[in-house]
Amino acid sequence: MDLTVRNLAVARGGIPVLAGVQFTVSPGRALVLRGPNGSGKTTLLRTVAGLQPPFEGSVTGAEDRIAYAAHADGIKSMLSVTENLSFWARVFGTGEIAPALAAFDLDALRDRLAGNLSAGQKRRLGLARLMVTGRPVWVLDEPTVSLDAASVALFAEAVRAHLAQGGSALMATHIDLGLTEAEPFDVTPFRARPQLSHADEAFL
Amino acid sequence: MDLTVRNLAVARGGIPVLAGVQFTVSPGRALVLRGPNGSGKTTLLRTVAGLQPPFEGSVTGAEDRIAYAAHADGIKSMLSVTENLSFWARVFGTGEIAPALAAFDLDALRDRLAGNLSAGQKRRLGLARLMVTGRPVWVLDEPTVSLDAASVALFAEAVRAHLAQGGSALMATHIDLGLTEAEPFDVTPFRARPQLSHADEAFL
Amino acid sequence: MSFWEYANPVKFIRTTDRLLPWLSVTAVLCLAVGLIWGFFFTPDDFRQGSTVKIIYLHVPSALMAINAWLMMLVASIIWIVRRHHVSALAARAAAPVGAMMTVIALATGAIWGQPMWGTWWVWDPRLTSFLILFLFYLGYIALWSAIEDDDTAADLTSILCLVGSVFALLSRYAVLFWNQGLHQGASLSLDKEENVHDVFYFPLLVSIAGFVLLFIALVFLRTQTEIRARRARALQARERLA
Amino acid sequence: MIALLTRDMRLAVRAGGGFGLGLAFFLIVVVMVPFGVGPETALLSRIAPGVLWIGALLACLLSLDRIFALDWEDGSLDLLATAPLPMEAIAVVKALAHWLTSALPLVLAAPALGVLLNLPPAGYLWLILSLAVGTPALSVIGTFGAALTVGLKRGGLLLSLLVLPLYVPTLIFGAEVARRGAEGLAVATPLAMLAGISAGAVALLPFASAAVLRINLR
Amino acid sequence: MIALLTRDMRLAVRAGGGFGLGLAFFLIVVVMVPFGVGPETALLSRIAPGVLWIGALLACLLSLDRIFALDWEDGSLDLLATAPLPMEAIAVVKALAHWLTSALPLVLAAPALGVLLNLPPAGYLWLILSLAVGTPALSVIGTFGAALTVGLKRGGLLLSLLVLPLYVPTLIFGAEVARRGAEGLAVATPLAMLAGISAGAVALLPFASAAVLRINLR
Amino acid sequence: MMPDLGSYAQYVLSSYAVSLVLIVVLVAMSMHRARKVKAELEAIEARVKRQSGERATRNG
Ligand code: HEM
Ligand SMILES: Nc1ncnc2c1ncn2[C@@H]1O[C@H](COP(=O)(O)OP(=O)(O)OP(=O)(O)O)[C@@H](O)[C@H]1O
Ligand SMILES: Nc1ncnc2c1ncn2[C@@H]1O[C@H](COP(=O)(O)OP(=O)(O)OP(=O)(O)O)[C@@H](O)[C@H]1O
Ligand SMILES: [Mg+2]
Ligand SMILES: [Mg+2]
Repeated sequence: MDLTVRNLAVARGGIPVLAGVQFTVSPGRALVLRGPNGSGKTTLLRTVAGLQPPFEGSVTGAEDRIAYAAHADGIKSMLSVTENLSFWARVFGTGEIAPALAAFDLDALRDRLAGNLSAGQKRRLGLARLMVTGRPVWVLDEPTVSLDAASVALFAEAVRAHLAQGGSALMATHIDLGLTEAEPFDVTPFRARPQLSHADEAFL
Repeated sequence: MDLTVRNLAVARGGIPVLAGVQFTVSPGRALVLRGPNGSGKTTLLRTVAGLQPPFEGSVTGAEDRIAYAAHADGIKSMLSVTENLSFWARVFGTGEIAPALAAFDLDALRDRLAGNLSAGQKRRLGLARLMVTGRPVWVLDEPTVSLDAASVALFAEAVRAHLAQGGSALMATHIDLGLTEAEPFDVTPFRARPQLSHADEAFL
Repeated sequence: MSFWEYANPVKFIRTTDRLLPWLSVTAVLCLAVGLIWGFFFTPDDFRQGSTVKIIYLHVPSALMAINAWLMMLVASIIWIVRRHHVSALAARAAAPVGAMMTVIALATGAIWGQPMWGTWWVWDPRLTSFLILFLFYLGYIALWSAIEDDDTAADLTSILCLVGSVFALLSRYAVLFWNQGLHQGASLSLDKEENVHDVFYFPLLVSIAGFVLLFIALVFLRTQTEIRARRARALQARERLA
Repeated sequence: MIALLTRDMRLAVRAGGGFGLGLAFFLIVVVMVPFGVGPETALLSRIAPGVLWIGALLACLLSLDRIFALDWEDGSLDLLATAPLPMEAIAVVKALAHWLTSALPLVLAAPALGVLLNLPPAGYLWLILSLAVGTPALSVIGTFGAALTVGLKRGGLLLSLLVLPLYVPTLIFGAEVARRGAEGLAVATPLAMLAGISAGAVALLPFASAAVLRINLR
Repeated sequence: MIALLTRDMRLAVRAGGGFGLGLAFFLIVVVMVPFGVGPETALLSRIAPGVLWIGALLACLLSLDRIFALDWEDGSLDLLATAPLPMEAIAVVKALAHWLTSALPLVLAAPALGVLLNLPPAGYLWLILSLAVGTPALSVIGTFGAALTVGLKRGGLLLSLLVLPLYVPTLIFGAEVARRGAEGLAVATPLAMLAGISAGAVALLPFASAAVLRINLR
Repeated sequence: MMPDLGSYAQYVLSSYAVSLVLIVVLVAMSMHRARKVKAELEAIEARVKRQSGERATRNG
């Protein structure tokens, strides 16, 4: 099933930042959003993930199929790495955390409290969470922040494996991920024309 | 005055992560720490900034000369961009925030509440803070996280100007900053051999 | 033409702009007549002496304190069901007015209590319920002012208003159970045998009318202000975007 | 749902916010009362049921802000919202976790503190019973308040302001049961009312909490 | 230093944690007491000074955790530590900001709440005076506690635990002044003690807070 | 003119004073804010109109 975004406008603080966005992400494909700071990538991803309502247009094929990872990765510093992961595995009803630990080279850190990880290790844990959700569509906001080159490669490998299994991915990033198969999608042309929210327009 | 680190060992959670680190950063020079995730860069920078005591060795030329910027950049989301900046300007006893705003292209965002900035805009504000401190040594932990290419260039420009004025900089990063004049410094060879803290050794 | 047209902010401002002068003049007139009549030209009560004159402030403000909350409740429901911005803003505008009415009722009651019951305050059910009502007003206003986004604030406060009304009702019964008090029953109801004497009754009615009109005028004015503030924000936002 | 419950309980214990602290706060409030009002035994034993109820209520209140705020700050709440759990379930589990970690220990400890305040012997049973029946209401009402203020930076004090008026009926009937129990009077009516309020709140408020959470997350 | 003070006051007002909320909490605690202990005027007026003091103390307590926690979470505290401000100055300014935003409004509002509890007329002056003299101690002690628990995730409850025992002497003498004042007895001795505690705490505790902060930051 | 309020004068007068002061304060605050916001809005509206006019001439 495709993730399809049709004529989507997204707003932050009631003001549209992107409009007329159209794309489709089919199983096995990845789309990389690009655009300068403040262009609205985070807002777009949150809308696609269903965390905020679209300003206009529609998102189909997202319902209950999305695993979302943002700047804040929901890691509890007082739980160990395995406890963090298996919590999400249980919430999403999938059992296995071992492959995720292996894929992000976290085995050595299994029993470390998440609060004692370095920035990059924490991020790896956040990404490992994606694998235990069992969801087909990964929606990622700057996934490789703080990662060193080796970890970026691990991440690219994980995305590739996910795509090979028929999953798909939609991510925003400023740096090169080394994912050759991903199509870039520049959001800059979709900057919304100055427009107010419908609520505000009632007051004009 | 040089920032000199002699035979420094730094510890996190009581366990040394780096040992025998030696370097000097002279006015007008920049040093870029490199090393894989978890190698101890953040710990080293915190020690140099005086936020934690060295495990061994010494840091000289740091006292009251350092402006530190970390992952968390101390931005109050309920204050506007100018309010945030001028607070730090007043704390450090320097008056002018206009050059800092200009250098990081924040003029258009002056009156926006910091909580309403995008990730990259927030980071730019965090970096602009460095310029209002008036401190000669910048100690930066992954300064360009979330920044787009244009902002990375602004940052490089700011560092260059700082160096040209006789300042110096010490930073940790995983990505290329486009700062040709910076010397790289790989911390990997300095991984500490397994060792207990002195306090623990008293119990052996 | 339906009633809901007034849910259009522009229409609302235009209509209320026309009504406001009349409303405020009659409000002031009624208040002046009611209070002056009550203060200067009514006899003393044989039991309460001259303190009975407090009734012209106390009862109307107490009535309005409750009615303001009811109005906010209705406005909140309208917002939840039909999402008319004016009703949300009207609820917001009414809250401080209602809170002020509550304070007046409490203050005049407390002052009245001193000569009548020999104390400023007793934990009588009526008084206590009013204090609780005041707390609800405070919470409602605090929540409004704590949230930045207008629509989110409207949504949250209307749910708070709904839940709060249920709990306010519960508190009323709880308080009645907890303590049967000293306070006067509702003697204004027309069917009751024991009614306030006519000399007190008519100025009281005029004064009540004055308070009602004052409340409406204030709510109109404040709603207008909220609408304008919102419109100013919208224009500024559009300007920034341009 | 069980996963969420276990995680919350585990976090409460690890982060040092669990069983112990609410209890300790309760203890301290109760201990402060004699310092404040003076040490006469008769006076203390008269106000004992009320003080114990108020203390329990405040201890509950103080732990409310951690119900959602921590999950909000680190982004877990966003992630939970995209997880295959209905928002209502989240609200219920959170309230339950709060009750188990914060309220239940208070119920169990109340008799011990009753001794400190010279609670009359007849009062113990009714005190425990009224707390046991009343605290679930405190937890769900508190969860509603926490959901309302999630996302507001340090909504702690605002939270108290919103929640305390909602606590009034529970407190009145609860303290009334405890007081009448201590004085040996009939307690059936207030106990029935208390149970009714508790049942109603537990049945209905999670929906309100879920609605409010959805609004706050968007 | 003035910059820090203005910023903290501004944040307190903006983040909705300012003057109003502590006050509202105080009001609510005072209102809850009669619901707990019953409505008899004589009883209430006897416990009034104590209740008012405990209420003010709790309202102070509840706003303590914002003294350092917010600055810690967003990294400002690290940055302040590297700024050209002695840690002692930071501790003093933080305590002062807390007193201005949280404690002072309580002092001013206390008489109004005294009315609700039928505080005897003779008591008002002494109540205000004792609060005015005592609350600075509460603020600096609280700042010390906040410095101790900074960096502990949601140290709120732990903070209360640490601070409350330290508040006991202030509470005892403060409530004693208010109680004796209300009963028309001599208040000189406890008032002098209270003033002594306050002066001592204000003079010495900032150094302790600064030391503790330095340890917590490393 | 002044009615004889007897021994209760202070209570009656003070309750009238308190209420009237509260009402006047509320009304004054409402009107003040209404004026301020109205003036602000008018300034903004004028500016917006001017700007859109300018834009029209520039483009046209
Ligand atoms: C702070 C204290 C008080 C509060 C909050 C309060 C509240 C109220 C309320 C809400 C009403 C309207 C009742 C209704 O019409 O349904 C009312 C009416 C009235 N109150 Fe008070 N009251 C207070 C103190 C007093 C005192 C001390 C007196 C005098 C002894 C008093 C005398 C009356 C009278 C005569 C009425 C009119 C009753 C009627 O005819 O409906 N109140 N009060
Ligand atoms: N209340 C507001 N009013 C006006 N504009 C706002 C408001 N809140 C956010 N914005 C703007 O909305 C835009 C969208 O931000 P968003 O976080 O989606 O950008 P982004 O593409 O993710 O940027 P980055 O690469 O820096 O993360 C930003 O330009 C931001 O400044
Ligand atoms: N309590 C602890 N016990 C053992 N090791 C710890 C403890 N706390 C942290 N560490 C380890 O100390 C190391 C130093 O972490 P630090 O944050 O300095 O790394 P870094 O170089 O900044 O990494 P990154 O590039 O990911 O930010 C990490 O490997 C971390 O796992
Ligand atoms: Mg972003
Ligand atoms: Mg690091």
